[in-house]
Amino acid sequence: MMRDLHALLTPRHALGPLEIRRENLAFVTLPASNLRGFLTELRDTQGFSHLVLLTAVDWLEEGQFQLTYMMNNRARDLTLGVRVMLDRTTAQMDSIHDLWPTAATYQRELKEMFGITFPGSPRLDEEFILEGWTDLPPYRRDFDSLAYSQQTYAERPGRVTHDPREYMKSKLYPGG
Amino acid sequence: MSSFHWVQIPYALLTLFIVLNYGLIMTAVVQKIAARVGGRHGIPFWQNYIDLVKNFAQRSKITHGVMFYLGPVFRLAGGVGLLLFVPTIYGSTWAQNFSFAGDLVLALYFVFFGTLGMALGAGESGHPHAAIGVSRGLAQVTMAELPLALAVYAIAVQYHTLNITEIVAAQQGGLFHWTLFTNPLATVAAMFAFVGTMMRPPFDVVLAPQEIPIGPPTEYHSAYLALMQTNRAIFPVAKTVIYMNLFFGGASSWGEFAIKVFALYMVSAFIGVVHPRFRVEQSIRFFMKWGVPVGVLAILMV
Amino acid sequence: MSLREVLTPFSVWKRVLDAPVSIADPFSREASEHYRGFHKNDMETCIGCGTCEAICQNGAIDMVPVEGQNTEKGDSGLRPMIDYGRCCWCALCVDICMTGSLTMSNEYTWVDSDPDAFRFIPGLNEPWKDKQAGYKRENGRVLSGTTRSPMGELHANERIDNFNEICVGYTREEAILEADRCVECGLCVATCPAHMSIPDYIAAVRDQDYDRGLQLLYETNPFSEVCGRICTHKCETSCAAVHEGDAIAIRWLKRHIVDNVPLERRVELIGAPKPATGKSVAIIGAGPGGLTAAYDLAREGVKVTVYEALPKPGGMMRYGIPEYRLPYDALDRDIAVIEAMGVTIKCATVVGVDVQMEDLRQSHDAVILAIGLQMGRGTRIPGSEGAGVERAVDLLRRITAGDPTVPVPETAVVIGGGNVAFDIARSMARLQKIKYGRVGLTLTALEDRAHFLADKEELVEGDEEGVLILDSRGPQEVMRDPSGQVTGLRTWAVTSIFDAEGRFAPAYDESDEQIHQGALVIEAIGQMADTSLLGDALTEKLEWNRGRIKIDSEMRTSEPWLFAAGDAVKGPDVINAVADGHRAARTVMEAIAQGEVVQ
Amino acid sequence: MKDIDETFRKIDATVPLREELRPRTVTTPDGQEITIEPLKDYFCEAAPKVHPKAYFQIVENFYNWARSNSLWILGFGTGCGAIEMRPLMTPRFDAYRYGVQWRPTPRQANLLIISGYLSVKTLKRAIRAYEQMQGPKYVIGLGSCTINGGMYWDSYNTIKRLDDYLPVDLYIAGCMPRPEALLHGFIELKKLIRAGKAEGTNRYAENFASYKAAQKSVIKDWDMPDYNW
Amino acid sequence: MFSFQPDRSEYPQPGLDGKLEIDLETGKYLKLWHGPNHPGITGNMSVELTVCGDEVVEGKTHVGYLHRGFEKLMERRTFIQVFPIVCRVCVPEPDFNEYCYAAAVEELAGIEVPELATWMRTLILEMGRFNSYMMFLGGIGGALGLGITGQWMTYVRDLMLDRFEELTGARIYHMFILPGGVRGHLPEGFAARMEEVLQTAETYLADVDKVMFANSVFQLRTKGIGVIEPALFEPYGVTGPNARAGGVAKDVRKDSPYLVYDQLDFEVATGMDSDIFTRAKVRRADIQTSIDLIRQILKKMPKDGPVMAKLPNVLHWKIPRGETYIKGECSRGEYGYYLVTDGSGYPRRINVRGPSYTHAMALLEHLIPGTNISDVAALMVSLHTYPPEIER
Repeated sequence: MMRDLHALLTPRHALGPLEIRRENLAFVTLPASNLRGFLTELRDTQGFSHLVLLTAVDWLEEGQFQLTYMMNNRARDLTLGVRVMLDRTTAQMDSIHDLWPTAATYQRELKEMFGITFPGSPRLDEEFILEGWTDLPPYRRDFDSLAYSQQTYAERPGRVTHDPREYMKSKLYPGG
Repeated sequence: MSSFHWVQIPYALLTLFIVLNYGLIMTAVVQKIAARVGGRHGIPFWQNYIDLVKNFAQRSKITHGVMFYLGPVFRLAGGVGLLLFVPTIYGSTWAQNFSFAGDLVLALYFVFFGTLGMALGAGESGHPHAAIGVSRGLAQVTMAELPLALAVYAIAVQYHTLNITEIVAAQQGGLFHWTLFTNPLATVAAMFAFVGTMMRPPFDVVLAPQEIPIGPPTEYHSAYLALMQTNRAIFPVAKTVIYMNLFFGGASSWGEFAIKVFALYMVSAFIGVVHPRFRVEQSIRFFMKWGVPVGVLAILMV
Repeated sequence: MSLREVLTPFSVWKRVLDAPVSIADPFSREASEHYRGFHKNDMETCIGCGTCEAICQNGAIDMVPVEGQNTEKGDSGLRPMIDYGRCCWCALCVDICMTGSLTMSNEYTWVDSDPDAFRFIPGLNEPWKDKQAGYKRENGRVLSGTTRSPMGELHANERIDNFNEICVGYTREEAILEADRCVECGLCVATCPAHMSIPDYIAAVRDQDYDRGLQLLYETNPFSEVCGRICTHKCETSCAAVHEGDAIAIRWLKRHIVDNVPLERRVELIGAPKPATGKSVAIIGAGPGGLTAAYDLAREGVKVTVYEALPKPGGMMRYGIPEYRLPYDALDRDIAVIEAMGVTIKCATVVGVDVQMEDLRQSHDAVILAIGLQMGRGTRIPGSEGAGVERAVDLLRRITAGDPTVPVPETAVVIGGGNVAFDIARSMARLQKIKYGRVGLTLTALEDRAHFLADKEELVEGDEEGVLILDSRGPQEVMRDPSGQVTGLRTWAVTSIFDAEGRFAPAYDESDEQIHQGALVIEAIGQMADTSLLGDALTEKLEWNRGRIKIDSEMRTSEPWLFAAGDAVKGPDVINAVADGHRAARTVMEAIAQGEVVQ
Repeated sequence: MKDIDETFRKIDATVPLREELRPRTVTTPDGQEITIEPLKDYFCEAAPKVHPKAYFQIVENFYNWARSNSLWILGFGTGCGAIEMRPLMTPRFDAYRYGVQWRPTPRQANLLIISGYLSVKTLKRAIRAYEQMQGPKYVIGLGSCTINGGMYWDSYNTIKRLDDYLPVDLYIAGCMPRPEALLHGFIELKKLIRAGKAEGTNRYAENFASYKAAQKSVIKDWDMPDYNW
Repeated sequence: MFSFQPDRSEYPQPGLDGKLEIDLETGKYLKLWHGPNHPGITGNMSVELTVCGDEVVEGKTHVGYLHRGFEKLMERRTFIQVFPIVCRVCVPEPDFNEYCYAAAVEELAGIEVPELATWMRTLILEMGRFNSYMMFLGGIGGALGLGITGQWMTYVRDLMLDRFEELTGARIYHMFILPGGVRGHLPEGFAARMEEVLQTAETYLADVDKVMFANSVFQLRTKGIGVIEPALFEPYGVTGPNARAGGVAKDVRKDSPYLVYDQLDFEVATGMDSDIFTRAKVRRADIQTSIDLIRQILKKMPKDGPVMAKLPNVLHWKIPRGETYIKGECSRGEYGYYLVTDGSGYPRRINVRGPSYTHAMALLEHLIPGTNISDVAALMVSLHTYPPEIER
């Protein structure tokens, strides 16, 4: 089923190859500019009317953000993960809040946690989860949570640990 | 009866003391009973005393202005005042308080007095929840008192007096002399008002913790709250005493008093435990639809 | 709003009559049988491996020294200290615990106003120490493997008539699977005499980075081919995994690394030695100890000459260990790497005959004595003198050298239960098989089967190969027929080996006497060093300790220019010799640097 | 603890501030122009007063007894621990019988239970709620995350040591602690109160400067509606 | 009678971008915060209301009070270390997180789960659903002042927690569904004790029917209030009972059966009116389904067998690059985990799709304008949202 769909829509939307994860779940990549048309067609003619989630993956090493739009067709029990790769430095994407109003929330979160902007999305710049955040968007891979935590929040002092191997060396054969 | 003697003051204070203790314990007992329905033990019956002491013992308090400070005072004054002008025990030489010829009117005024005072005080606390609570409270209490007013009018016509003692006197001589049986419609109308003003579901949207935590008293704390708690022990009892006197034959002994007040008080608890609350406009509509017509009917019947 | 609707809700008031369902005394309420409450630790079972610390995603566990827990082989002496300001009671630490010592009680109340009080060492004196109930993992560990990847071996039928290597080595898949079981606690490192960085090279196997693995191996041991096959692998006895399953096959993984790096690549990976320092050292004996020292010194830029009496280098590795356990080409590869470092090995050069001790002293900055234990000990039982009774090491050496005069009778008896006894027994069995088509070999040992000194595999494989292994037999007499020909061995059953003071004093049950048929009796009860090469003067000068040259912990003898290493001064096994070699090399380097060696 | 990396990236000060956090000029209702620095201006620095104990020890003891038997908890579930409060308010554990009750407003409560981890955003509200409560007031740290960060020890958004920001009287270990443990905590707290040792309110007032400094070091944006808890 | 409806024409109209321009200076409007410290809010979140009289003209959901950065923390924990932390994403029904995470990991790592373990998982999930609905029934009563249901339901939930405790070893965070299976077998006599709990639950539920669903005041407060038009379901991502109350039988258990749901016999409860009452009613029916399912599972499940698949050593468990999405029907709707791996020992990214994310944000903000202040709490409770899964 998924393959038929893919074959049908590939010419129009320049879809990448279909990656089938299991019978009812597959992923496909397509250029950012084609996303809107593709999603609209999925929604209006193919029954993929449920936007399950919209999230991003930071491929820091490759300098890209992956946006995943998870689309679901309930009647046929099919889920299609639509992937769009964005350049990490510009990190901008078209908003789809007019297709799914609930996408505005996802886009707000992505703005806050990844710094990906969606021009025109409602309340995009309002704080969503964080308050008074002054550092990098925290879900970016180059933001180090532990480091931030250690620098910001005091910890109870007085803990020491020993590596068994090193400790045994110091006890049993200090000279080597 | 109508002449004033100095000895009435210590007598009245004694009544106040008894009523306060009775109120503290009874409200706790009612809470325990309600808790039982839920399968709990509930608070110890002396818990109210401890809470009271605790709140008085809180070291710090803040004020939002003079009216904020006066709010609980008014409220307590309303409760105490109500009690002081209502004859508590029929026929008792000392538990008559300052009952006089027109005390019924004064009592109705006092029922309202505390609410108004509270409204002013809470209004000044500056908390929007308090303000909303006040507006809801005034609207609802006004509406709920309407059937009572009609019922009082009905029995005033019935007994040709506005003196509570006389109304009680008229009901003596057996169960069937009670207004409950002589004028059931007025009683029903009054009971609407009673249930409607006891701040229990379904008419407690004023204090509803879920909807506007917790209405007018939101900002009240420490000693202010203790004052209000004291009032909360006295005022419902005093109010219940009025209903008891007007419709249920009054009480001729403290024992009878205790039983009747408790029974009447339980009515509101009985309904309250098993009902959610009305929105304020729903409760107003409820009184318009049920309470007022019954009241009017009671007057017409008389 | 019908009347019925109005009244229905009131019906629930019936519950006011029910007794409250509250728990009367919630303070002493027990949690369920398997509740994950506060931790317990059996201090004696715990080995302080720190795996709990490694898996804790909360960073709640510290490994700390605890009074009364000593650091020893297989036990770091550390114990987990848990910070209840971090713990989330997921019990992963319990699930992963390698010994099963860490468990949980069903205790759950801990209230304190001091926030620093919430750290404790379970197993010391917590009130719930003796509580039985609580979470224990169900049916064995689920989070790390318990069974070892089996090693491919030749079947007994395939190997009994030849000297081909028995173990075929791990495939990559098997190796990864086996390496995956390692929890990287590092307890083994202390047990390994050479302190090889075992967890690190196992990690290299896991990561399929054999180059890194080989470099790690050569940091501590130039005999990875050898040790990867015949090491006594004491490390595996202190492996954390041994407590609830099979130890990690550390030895096989080591071999797997060298198997996967070709010889040329090894030299390349190790890199060139340091530039020449102009110093020179002589080493007597091309066994593991001597060659290790040679390797180390050569890496430091010292010119090293190794003198070996036998025709080929390797010492006991070549002449003591049968080929089916350690093929000669594997040994040759290890030695080739050492030679590639610039070490000169002079074979068939007997010190004391071809070259004198004094000459070596004169021409080198230092001399290291690494002569090993070449002479077998005798049982001195009646009849053990004369033809028909052989010493195991001598026989093994002759077999290796291809001596055609090695006696191969149809039946033979071996006395001894150590690895050497098995080596000769199984070698002899092969020769018998080749010659007669069947095995006629009896092995008698003082120990019972559970306490054999030999590796367990030896017993298993000996059994498989048809060697008759008799335990708890004390040799009494070598039986000879009137012509003096050996006919067998008479033994008594052993009742105890050591006396109350722990001294060697075997006691026998004389009623249980057996005679084991055999035309040859081989004694394999121990070896000793041949120190005659030292010459009388030096022998006189040196300090001795119960027949061995006395050395200090840094391998110095009482003579400042002479150092000693290997089996001759320590116990007999390759990895100890390697460790000694390292130590001797280090001491020599220090001594040279300080100019201590006075010519 | 093998995990701790000493060479982590220092916080990057070059990330541009959000619009609403930047200093700006606003016009007040009475026409004045004032400059606001949201990162600095919105917290209350008026130190609370240290309130003395009652003059007579016997009175204080009596008060303390009453306080200990009338614990009014602020119904503010700051973290996961809140879910174990419901069983306490209901038949199974029925904390009411021990004199423990819940109040919906901080003004009337005298016991703040920090039920678990505090995100910075909640910390701000918790501090506000605590400051609105009337003394003597008590704080219980419920769960391991109030003690030393718990399982969120490496999170960028949760504090680790509650006692840096609020004076804590008691900690209850667990993740999460069972209702029974919480009840036990109440009993312990009662003992502390009766012994006169639960003086966190005054401790907070006395060390107000250091508490505020710690709070300011983590809460960057203090803007909050006046009446929001 | 009087009309209490205010004249809406005077209310501010939203601009083209959907924003309302509200001038608080006029004194006509009042800002009112529901939460975070507010008994009428479900969990630690808040709704910023702008009211005019008793009517709300605008509502904005504010979350983040419970934000712990799970998705970030998971990225720096190994696959097994993520296991204890996932359940914390949703406090009242933690097991779903464990299941979704475990299933996602198993799928990407290619681990086959033993059959008994899938039955145990289903059992745990149904028990969790039951508990979550208990919280709901208590909550919806409480939000309308009917505290007694909260008392009973929490008690019944406590009984179920006892069963959880003996099965999993913990009350709230069970940490029982490990990747690869589950941690243990059913204790001896579990089914009988469970049956006891279910029977007790049924008596209490019968009382809830009487005191709540049959209560005219409750009906007055909930019927026709907070109606979600079925046309909004898709645009606003409405799933679960919220959609079922509007006549759409969305239920992942039926639509895309997972675990052993295809071997169980059950019907999906639906309603037509899509108001607060129907939503509560649908959930009430779902409780019965859960009770039946628990009984069925205990009857049908295999009696013995392994419950854990063989895992690689979890200390260095690496999973090849890939991504997957695992979903299930939790008590509030479609719950899902989106897991991306990159071949290392750590997940590249985990995204939790909680139904509350859409319900409490976009949907609630859409529904609030025009409701009475007093109904906001009930409306919110009726959507059955748990804030931790919004912000994670």
